Amino acid sequence: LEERLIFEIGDGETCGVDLPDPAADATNRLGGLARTSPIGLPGLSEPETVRHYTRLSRQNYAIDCGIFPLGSCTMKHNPRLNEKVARLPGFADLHPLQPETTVQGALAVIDELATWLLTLTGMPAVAMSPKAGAHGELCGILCIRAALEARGESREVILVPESAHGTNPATAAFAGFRVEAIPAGPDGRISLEALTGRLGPDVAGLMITNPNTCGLFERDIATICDALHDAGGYVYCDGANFNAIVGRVKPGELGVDAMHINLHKTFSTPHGGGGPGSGPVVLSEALAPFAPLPMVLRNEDGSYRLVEEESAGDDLPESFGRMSAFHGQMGMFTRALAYMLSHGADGLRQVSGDAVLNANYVLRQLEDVLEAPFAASGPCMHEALFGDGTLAKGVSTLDIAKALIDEGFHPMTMYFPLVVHGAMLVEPTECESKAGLDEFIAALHSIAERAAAGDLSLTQAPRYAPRKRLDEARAARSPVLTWQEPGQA
Amino acid sequence: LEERLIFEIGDGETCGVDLPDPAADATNRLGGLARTSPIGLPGLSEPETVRHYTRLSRQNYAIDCGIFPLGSCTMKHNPRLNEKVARLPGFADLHPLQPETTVQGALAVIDELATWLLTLTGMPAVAMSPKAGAHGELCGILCIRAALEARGESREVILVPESAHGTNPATAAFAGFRVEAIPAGPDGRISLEALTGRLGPDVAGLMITNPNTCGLFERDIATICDALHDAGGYVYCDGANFNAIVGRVKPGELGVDAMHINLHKTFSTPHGGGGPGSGPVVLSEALAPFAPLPMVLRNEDGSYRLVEEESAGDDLPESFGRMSAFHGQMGMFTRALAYMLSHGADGLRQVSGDAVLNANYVLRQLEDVLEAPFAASGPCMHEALFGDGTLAKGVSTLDIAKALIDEGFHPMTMYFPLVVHGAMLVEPTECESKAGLDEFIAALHSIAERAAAGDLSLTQAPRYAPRKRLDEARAARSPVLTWQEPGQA
Amino acid sequence: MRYLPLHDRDRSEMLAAIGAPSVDALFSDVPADALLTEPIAELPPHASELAVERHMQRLAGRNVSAGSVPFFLGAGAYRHHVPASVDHLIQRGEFLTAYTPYQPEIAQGTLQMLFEFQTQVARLFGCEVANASMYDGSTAAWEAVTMARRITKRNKTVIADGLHPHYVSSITTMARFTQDRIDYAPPALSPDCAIAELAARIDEETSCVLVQYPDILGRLPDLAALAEAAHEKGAMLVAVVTEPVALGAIASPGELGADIVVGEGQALGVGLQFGGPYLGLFACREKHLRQMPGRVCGETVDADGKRGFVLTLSTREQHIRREKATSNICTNSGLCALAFSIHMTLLGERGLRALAAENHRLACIAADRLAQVPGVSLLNESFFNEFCLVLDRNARQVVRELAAKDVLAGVSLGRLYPGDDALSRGLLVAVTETTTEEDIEALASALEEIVA
Amino acid sequence: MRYLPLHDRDRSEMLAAIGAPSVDALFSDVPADALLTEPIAELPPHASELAVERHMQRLAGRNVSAGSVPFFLGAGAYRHHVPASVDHLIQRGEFLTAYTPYQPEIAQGTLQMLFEFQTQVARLFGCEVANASMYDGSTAAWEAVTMARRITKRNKTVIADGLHPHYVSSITTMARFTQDRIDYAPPALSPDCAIAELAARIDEETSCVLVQYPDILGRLPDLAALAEAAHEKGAMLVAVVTEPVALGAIASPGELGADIVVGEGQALGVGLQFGGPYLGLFACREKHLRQMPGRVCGETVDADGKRGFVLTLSTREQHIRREKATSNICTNSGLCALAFSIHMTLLGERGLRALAAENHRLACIAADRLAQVPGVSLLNESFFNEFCLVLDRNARQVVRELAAKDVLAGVSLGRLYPGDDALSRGLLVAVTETTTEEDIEALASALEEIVA
Repeated sequence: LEERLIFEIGDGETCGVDLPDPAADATNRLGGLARTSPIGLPGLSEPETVRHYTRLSRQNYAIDCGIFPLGSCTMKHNPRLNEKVARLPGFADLHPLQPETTVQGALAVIDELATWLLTLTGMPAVAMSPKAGAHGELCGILCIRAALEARGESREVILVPESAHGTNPATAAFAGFRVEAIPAGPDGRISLEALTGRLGPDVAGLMITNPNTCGLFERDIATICDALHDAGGYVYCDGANFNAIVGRVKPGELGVDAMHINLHKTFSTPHGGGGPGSGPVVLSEALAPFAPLPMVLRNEDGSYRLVEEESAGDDLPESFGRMSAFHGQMGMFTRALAYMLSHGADGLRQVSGDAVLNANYVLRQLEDVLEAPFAASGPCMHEALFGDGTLAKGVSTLDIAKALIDEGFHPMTMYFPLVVHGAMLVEPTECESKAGLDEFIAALHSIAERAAAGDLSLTQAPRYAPRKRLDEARAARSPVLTWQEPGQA
Repeated sequence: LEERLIFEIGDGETCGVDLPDPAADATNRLGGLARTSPIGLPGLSEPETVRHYTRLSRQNYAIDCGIFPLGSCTMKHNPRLNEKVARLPGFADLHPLQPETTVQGALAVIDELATWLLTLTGMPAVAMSPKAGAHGELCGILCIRAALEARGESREVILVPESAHGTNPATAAFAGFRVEAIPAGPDGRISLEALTGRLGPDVAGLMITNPNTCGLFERDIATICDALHDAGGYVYCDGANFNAIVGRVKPGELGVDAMHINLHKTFSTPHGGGGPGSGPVVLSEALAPFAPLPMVLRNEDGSYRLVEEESAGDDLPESFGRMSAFHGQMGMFTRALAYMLSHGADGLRQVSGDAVLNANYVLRQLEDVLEAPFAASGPCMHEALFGDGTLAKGVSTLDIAKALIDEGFHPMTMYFPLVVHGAMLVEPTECESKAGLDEFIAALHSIAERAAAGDLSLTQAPRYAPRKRLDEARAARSPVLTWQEPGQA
Repeated sequence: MRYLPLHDRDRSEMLAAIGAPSVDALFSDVPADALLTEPIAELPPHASELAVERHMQRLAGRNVSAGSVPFFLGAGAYRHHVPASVDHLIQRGEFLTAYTPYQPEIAQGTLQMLFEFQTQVARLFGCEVANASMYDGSTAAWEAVTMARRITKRNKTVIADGLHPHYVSSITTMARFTQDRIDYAPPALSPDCAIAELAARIDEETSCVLVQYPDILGRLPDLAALAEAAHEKGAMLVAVVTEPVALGAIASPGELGADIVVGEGQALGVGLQFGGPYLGLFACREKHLRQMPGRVCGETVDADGKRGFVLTLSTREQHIRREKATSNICTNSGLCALAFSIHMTLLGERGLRALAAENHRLACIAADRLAQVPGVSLLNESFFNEFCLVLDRNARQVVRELAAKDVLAGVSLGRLYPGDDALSRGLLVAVTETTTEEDIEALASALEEIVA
Repeated sequence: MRYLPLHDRDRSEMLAAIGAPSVDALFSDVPADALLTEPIAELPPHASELAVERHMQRLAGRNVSAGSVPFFLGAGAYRHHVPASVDHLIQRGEFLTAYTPYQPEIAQGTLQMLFEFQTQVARLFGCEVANASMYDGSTAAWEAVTMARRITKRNKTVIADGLHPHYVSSITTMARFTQDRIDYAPPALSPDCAIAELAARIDEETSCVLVQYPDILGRLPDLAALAEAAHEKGAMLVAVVTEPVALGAIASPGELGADIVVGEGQALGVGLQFGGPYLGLFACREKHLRQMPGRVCGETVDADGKRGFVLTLSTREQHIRREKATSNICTNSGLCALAFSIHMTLLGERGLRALAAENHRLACIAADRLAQVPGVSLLNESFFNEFCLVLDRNARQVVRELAAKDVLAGVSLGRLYPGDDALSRGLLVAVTETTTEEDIEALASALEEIVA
């Protein structure tokens, strides 16, 4: 059954709320700006609304429906306890500008969460306000810029490995840096030689992902950090893959200067079909003074204060400033804190252990039918990376992904990282049972066998999804981004 | 994708809660009854649990997915506001035996809801504790028995029209009465002649449904009530169809002595796949003294008291006693009260008007292709009744119903009432939009045309449901009601 | 009105299609003098969500919720921690807003859940089969009495003194109209369940003996002995379980010989809710299957041979058998059954045992601590998570005084057995995993102040 | 641990399949001296749901929630009534626990919703196209500045004095690193938006002028005049809307000539949440589509020719274009967009207008009542649902004193503009449909006591 658009169901008269209709003769104080033209918004009654969104939701796949092995996305179970605590009126119904005395519990949440993050990463400071991973990257990069400015240096180059997330170069460029790529070695790790060869007085820093996007731990990370520091640069670590090492390695002890943490990945705040995220950034001693506002600090009497523009001069004089309104993603903080408290130190360590175990299990169960370019590089971390080398002509990584849909599974990440041709990056996370993994592996194994044998029916997948394969090129060629009344399109 | 049973997924070791494992050496005071054998209960981790039930739910059709036109069931929109208020800790986290002073708000809810029910029905008293419609019927019938006993009479016969819900005769029999059927006239209404002819000193009462199960209002209801009363009997009205007349007719003014109200029908508490229900019973002056315990009364100072066994002697000396533990379906009371407050007097009147309008629209749009046995009897109430007269040989009412499933709709009630061959009873309720009804009508119209034309492919429906047609005879022949470990079945 | 999608324009078009002049004209069969032409004036007009929510919050605010104070009530309704995922899942529209699964092809979610639920209940109770739930424990108990009557064709019911008095009342009320005979007397303040005396009341006319386990005073009666005594006389043993968590720690009634086991399932998944809706559990031996009341779900196959589930054995039920049905029950407690089943699935064998052990551990701590209060003694020799204290004052008054001090201390026997002086000093105290040691200390201190 | 399904038995089997001796061995690439061999001792061990919930409830209890007292805060975050169905629907697992719709065939629910959302936002703002949301209003405002820079190839930004100071700070921070030039000064306590003076600051180097509507003092600037002035110099007009409900009552920025309209969508569906997550809205003219940052959803067809939706124009985005992307934004605010869209669907045209009218009506009542308090005067000549009072004392201190009396009176300008003495007597008061006349009276009385 097709679900029409709200514009095709509703009209301007229908309404799913009960509000008094405005008095016709009401005067206003709108300064002559009272609206005179219609907006064009359809309304639906409440029953129609509930049905529309219920039916829409049923066209989605989600982690609640099954495995969601998108590499570098860390789709794990979202506990409903966290949804419940985030909705306590004492958190959800709180205005960001209430007097400090009326929000001490909220500030305590921020401080407690900060303490967990600092302890897990072994870093001395954390900026809590960045709103997502990429915003956190920006925060870290701006800290580096501010630190360089404070040193009176104008280094303009940020080094980024080829295998980096696309956000890394975008962030560096957005912050006004020039981006240069560093190649990976044949084992899938950053080439230490290429890196050290490029260091110099124009290099502001390195953006590195560890574990990297090939699913491997950068063994030389400490050496790399030392080299950067020796050359006067800083090391930004993309924390998207922190789930692989949480509770087992403290990045601060390896020498990184800044790392964002995706609360919506490692700490399970729900992705919600694309956000919101939350990206606190832990900072080294070198970068801590430049952290953005606001910041929560603990007073001597145990109460908390919020450092904003007013008091920054005393508490954080070198702060590079504010990155967004208010204090960050509070709704995500409560969820992440509940997640951490639930797992505890032992549970978080089990998280990374099980995540890595699951990924290695996937890697080894499939390397007989799929190209596993770095299988010889040792154990993978929490992601198993495959290439399209075994696929017969006419069958692509895309076909494998779409065929998985017909087997009832969400596909893995496709065509990333770029360093592997036709890459398939599988991240099962710690939330899958062995039985569930075995089902997924069996399905993918069978598809890979068909792909190797040149079964072109795979190119017709998916057949059993709410839609067959969608024409993405057409959407981009002549973009239709809003609905128009028929005849007006 | 098939969903396995929890017994096939989980095991005795897995656990989706975190509790300390019992100390091995813990002493107990269990009087030698400590459990020594396993129970055989599988556990699932929380992610597996969420997935299992999410996937199961997706195999269900529900009012949130579309129209659910089950005649005599009144499947209407369940507002989420009502779910929210029922979950306020002040209602949901309240023990039934807390001291009266600590539950005044809960008693106020019961009293307010009672006031709404009394005002809507025009009756002087209401028993709130019955737990569902059939329990309410039992309550009403026991009131009649108690009233007869108080009069020193032992009338043993309850008259029940042929078209009555099966619960009516079952209830009367369960309460120790003998049941006699009264036939319907050709217009689908009770035969006044047959009824009055049967009245006599052995008749305790009549159980009548009004509007009746043919979807018609019993025009002679006042006459019928008078006749019963004149003959020394009582009239029990099955209130399952109250949705047709709420806000437009007060049954008390027609002379009925008792009527249950399905809060889960007329007042929209959710059905939950088969319950819980709630069936308060309004009572006439004649039956009020015999109402069951407990009862909420208002004190002179505005506070509320609960009349239970202790104080019944003062407040309700002729009560026939308690029907169940505690005070009734509080969780349903809060929802129903929120529903009533939301609609108000005007909204409830609109409810019955729109429900009846929708049903008549369905009736008239389909009478050209389906037998409508009482179409000439005037407007129907909130249900449109069809028979299988136009269906070609080899196609049955069941096939029509299953074919509707393939069109994306829930079928109507089948084979009820018994007075119409191959009956199809359609109750659209007031919650359907005209556009939605038009879609449903078009689908049913087309199926009916195919059925009339002898399209035997209808007997293969459903084809697009989670299951094809299920073998109900096999289930009853050799019942398998519990899962057994393979090899032990 | 936000819930009603029809517009006046729709109504006009539909009336035209019907050939009726107005909506009011559709009510022409209603006697004119009874037809209301205006909204009922005594009732308020429609209200916004905001206004309704405010009103209900105000009423809720006039109650003292169990979670807001030290809390020790039980007596047939227990406060346990329900995992958040339970409430989330039962609110999925496909579960919440579905009807009884009359069209099984599009109700496999509800049906498979019921099949799993029946299996969980049967195993928990140590029985072979279970139904798909009933209204609550008390009505299930009465259904068990009628089932035993149908099977044994006898009509005397012996009720142990430890059965919850509301259950006794409910059964007695029904029996008054059906001419069942009830043999019952309330308990004495004794730690002894007096099984031998109870057994002596069973005779050749007895259809069943009803016994609660653990009983209303928290005592643990010897079911095995009672089963033997009942069976000897051809009577059935009906066990009533009001705290299913107990069965994680003690042997099941079925193992001990009960023929029918009924219970209140509220403790798992459902919550207190001021007494309802609750969840009636009903299990029995397979040979009595066709005499079992209520809905049941059974396994079958579809036209492709795939496993599927349907409501079955409906020939016992009212909608087929009318006045010959095994019960007049129509609605079950489906959503509560779902909550129970999900909670049970999260617990599993290991979790239920751990939960029971934790309840018992805390109850032992509480019993010891409270028995140290001067003027307070512990009645029970054995108990699971609820026990009876004997005070040297009227317990009902003590409960009221403690409520005024924001401690909900338990259920006084005076509340349950009004007018029974012998029991007036008894106080039932229930302890679960939600009870903290601070709560226990708060009760002990408050009791010390008041009783002293 | 309740969230982790692997057993030790599973682990052993899997390690055997992998050929690794232990889980720890899988971490052999980590430098040995950095590898932790035990759980971190400074952090507590795992905790039950009950324990975690208790802890979080305790923290929540240390806050004064807006709904529990008379409440008048706005200044970029507004408390409106969110229908219960909104929160129900966004919690459906298929929405809540889905990722960015990278596989559109199994994400049509999210994608169709985004397409509907984009249309709603574009229409509300009076623009042709909108994106699928951004982090919040302040970051969207910065993205608008960079978009205008890309389009005009100029780098001077003129900011009206009425832009929310947090937005100004955010933009200034970013501009410091990107060498954009910002022309801004804070407002005076004047009812006049001084459009002419603002227009005079626009020159041939100006890429855009940024103006908030209604502005931080609740004033309603004349956008049409400003648009004309900007366009005359080849600059773009960027309007910032922090209270979208206002657009039910006043003309949209797009109608009045704005080229880019950004906003904070929190007021509809999302709730206060102590400041986040919120919802950045972004709309513009179709001709600038390919310079618009952020994700967008577009219509297309599937292999059968059926309408469907996909994320599109990704060649602008970081994951394709890397350092040449229009923005580094990756995550959007999808779930908040869903909440906004559902709330907007429930309201529709009629509901949004009624909601706006009710807000304005109550705000007028409040303004008149509060202006009667001795020592209090109303700054605004025009306003929507928020206005600025001028007190004869430091407003920040007054707010603190009122908080001690359990009245959350509004946002003092001293909080927003610390150190600016001229503004220190200003108090922003916001009124919505959730404000009762009793609340207004409570604030007036409390003010009378304190200011007098």
